[in-house]
Amino acid sequence: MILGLYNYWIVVVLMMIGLYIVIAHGNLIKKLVGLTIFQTAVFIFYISMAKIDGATAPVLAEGISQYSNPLPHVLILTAIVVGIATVALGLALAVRIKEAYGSVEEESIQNKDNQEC
Amino acid sequence: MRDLFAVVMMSGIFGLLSASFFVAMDAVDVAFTEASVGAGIATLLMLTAVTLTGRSEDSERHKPMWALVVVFITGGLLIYGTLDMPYFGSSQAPVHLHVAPRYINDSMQETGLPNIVTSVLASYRGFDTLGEVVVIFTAGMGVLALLRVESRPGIDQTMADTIFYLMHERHLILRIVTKLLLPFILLFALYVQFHGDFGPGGGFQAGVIFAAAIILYAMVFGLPTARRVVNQTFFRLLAAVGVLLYGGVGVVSMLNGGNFLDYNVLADDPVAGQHLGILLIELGVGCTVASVMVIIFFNFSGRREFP
Amino acid sequence: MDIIVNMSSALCLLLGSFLCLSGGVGIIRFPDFYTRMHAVGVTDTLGAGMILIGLMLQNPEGLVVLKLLLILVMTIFISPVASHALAKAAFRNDLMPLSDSNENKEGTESSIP
Amino acid sequence: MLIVATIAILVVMILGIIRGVVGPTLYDRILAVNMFGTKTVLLISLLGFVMGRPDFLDIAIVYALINFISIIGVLHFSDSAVFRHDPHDTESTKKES
Repeated sequence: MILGLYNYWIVVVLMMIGLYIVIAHGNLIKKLVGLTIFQTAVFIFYISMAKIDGATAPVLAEGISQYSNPLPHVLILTAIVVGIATVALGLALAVRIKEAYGSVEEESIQNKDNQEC
Repeated sequence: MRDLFAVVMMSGIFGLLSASFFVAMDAVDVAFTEASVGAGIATLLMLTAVTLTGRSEDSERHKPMWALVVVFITGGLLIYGTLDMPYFGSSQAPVHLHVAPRYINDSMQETGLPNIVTSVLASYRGFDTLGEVVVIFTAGMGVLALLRVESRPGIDQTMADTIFYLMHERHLILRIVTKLLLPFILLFALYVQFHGDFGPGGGFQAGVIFAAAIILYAMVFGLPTARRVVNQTFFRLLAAVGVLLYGGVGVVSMLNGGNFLDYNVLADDPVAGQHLGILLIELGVGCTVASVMVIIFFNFSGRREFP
Repeated sequence: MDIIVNMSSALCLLLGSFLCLSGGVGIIRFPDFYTRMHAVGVTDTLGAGMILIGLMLQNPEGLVVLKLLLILVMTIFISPVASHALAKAAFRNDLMPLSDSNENKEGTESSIP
Repeated sequence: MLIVATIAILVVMILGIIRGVVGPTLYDRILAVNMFGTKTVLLISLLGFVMGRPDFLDIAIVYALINFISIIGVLHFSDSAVFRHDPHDTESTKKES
């Protein structure tokens, strides 16, 4: 019966992949890719919670009695668009960092900072 | 993978995959959004950023051991936490017992829209959505503040001519097909915008599709040509007008004697009022999302062409 | 009448899946980029078209058929154009086709300066 | 029959992912993404029929359009000067192969 929880395990694995990329890689762009993977894991978590066996999409139609839960869909729908806007902001910051420091690697940015102080 | 280009390509595949997963999970609206955002715009933005920051990652690594330890501990704790969660697909999970039945059973009488997601998005949780739209607007303004390049009209003109000539020589087939497809894409965006009440779709998706059409034009015909076609100032204005429209609907409903964003008072009949309110709000959302996406893309690639 | 429609729909679907599968085998097995692109570009269009026609026969009803038709037209437009653009970009960026005289395997980018 | 076609498409998608991961050159990856996109369009239309609600084909249309746009975008950027004269270009592709 414990296998009925497999959707959460998939989510956890994806999330951990994202987390690993964020903390183990020095490149800022790659960190942002990791962040989007993490984000998608959260989306999948919500959407898989909304699923009910034998139900269909929450658009009313004739002859269907059971619908999936529409509330998580609403939350995630807005979250996706907000997510891309914030990722774009992060990319813009990375581009500016590249222009200011000549690199997007965490270590060389830190080295430059230490030299200037 | 050390080649960031390949990383971005794989993340595009990941976006496509997750969107088909959403379709399988009955979340058609979410799949719609993920389709237009995750697979299209996100990949393009990442690619632009990669061209701006350099393609390959530094080879030096620092201590992946600690990262692995942290990741495994967190993952273990999270999996331990899932043991108390309701089973996948069970209809007795706590999520499905509180507000969801009310939305499913009553939204048809209260708003008259068959798409429950749209009615929840724009009517029951309208305040939430207002917040999200403001966040998107703020992000767009942030990108504008960080990456804005002053356009130089003289250079733009010559650049436009050379790029136009090059494009004419090199991408003849591409140009013709793009010209054929563009009206359909714009028409389809409008369809998604106004059909969102009845099927999957709505302001967020329509805005992204609209922006994607303009981005396609900008890529095939060159940025300066696109700058001459779509006015930047107009888009900045439009982003603000969208948010203003949303807030304005709320204020009007307050002036009519209801609560903020209570559409029942917008018309004589509550259902007609709901219809009007949802339509206007979706329009506002669509305007803001489309123009913010266009602003983000134009500033990124403007920075690329005129550093 | 009904059984004819059903049979032809099944036939179209099977043919489409077969074409898609052969494209998939092609993208794995072929030696260099251009042959792979040939495998995918050709089978993609016809396979997708076959599957869409099969689906159309499954549900002969107004709006659904119209939408499928739209997808079909777009696939027919888009897929060859994308392949064309891809091949052209690859060729312009000095990716040489694998030939007998040319020794490099796996279609790696040739080292023309 | 629908199920057979769906499974075939899924298998092809897996093959496409393999080519995307292995792909020695950049263009192999772009090709894999392109193929994956068309297969996703087919998968979504098939899933609509399998689940018995074929009125959600709008998503497939969006896919077809967005796929085209992203492929054109990727090619546009891969043409740009940054990629062509990148000193790591050939080196990095060789490292992976």
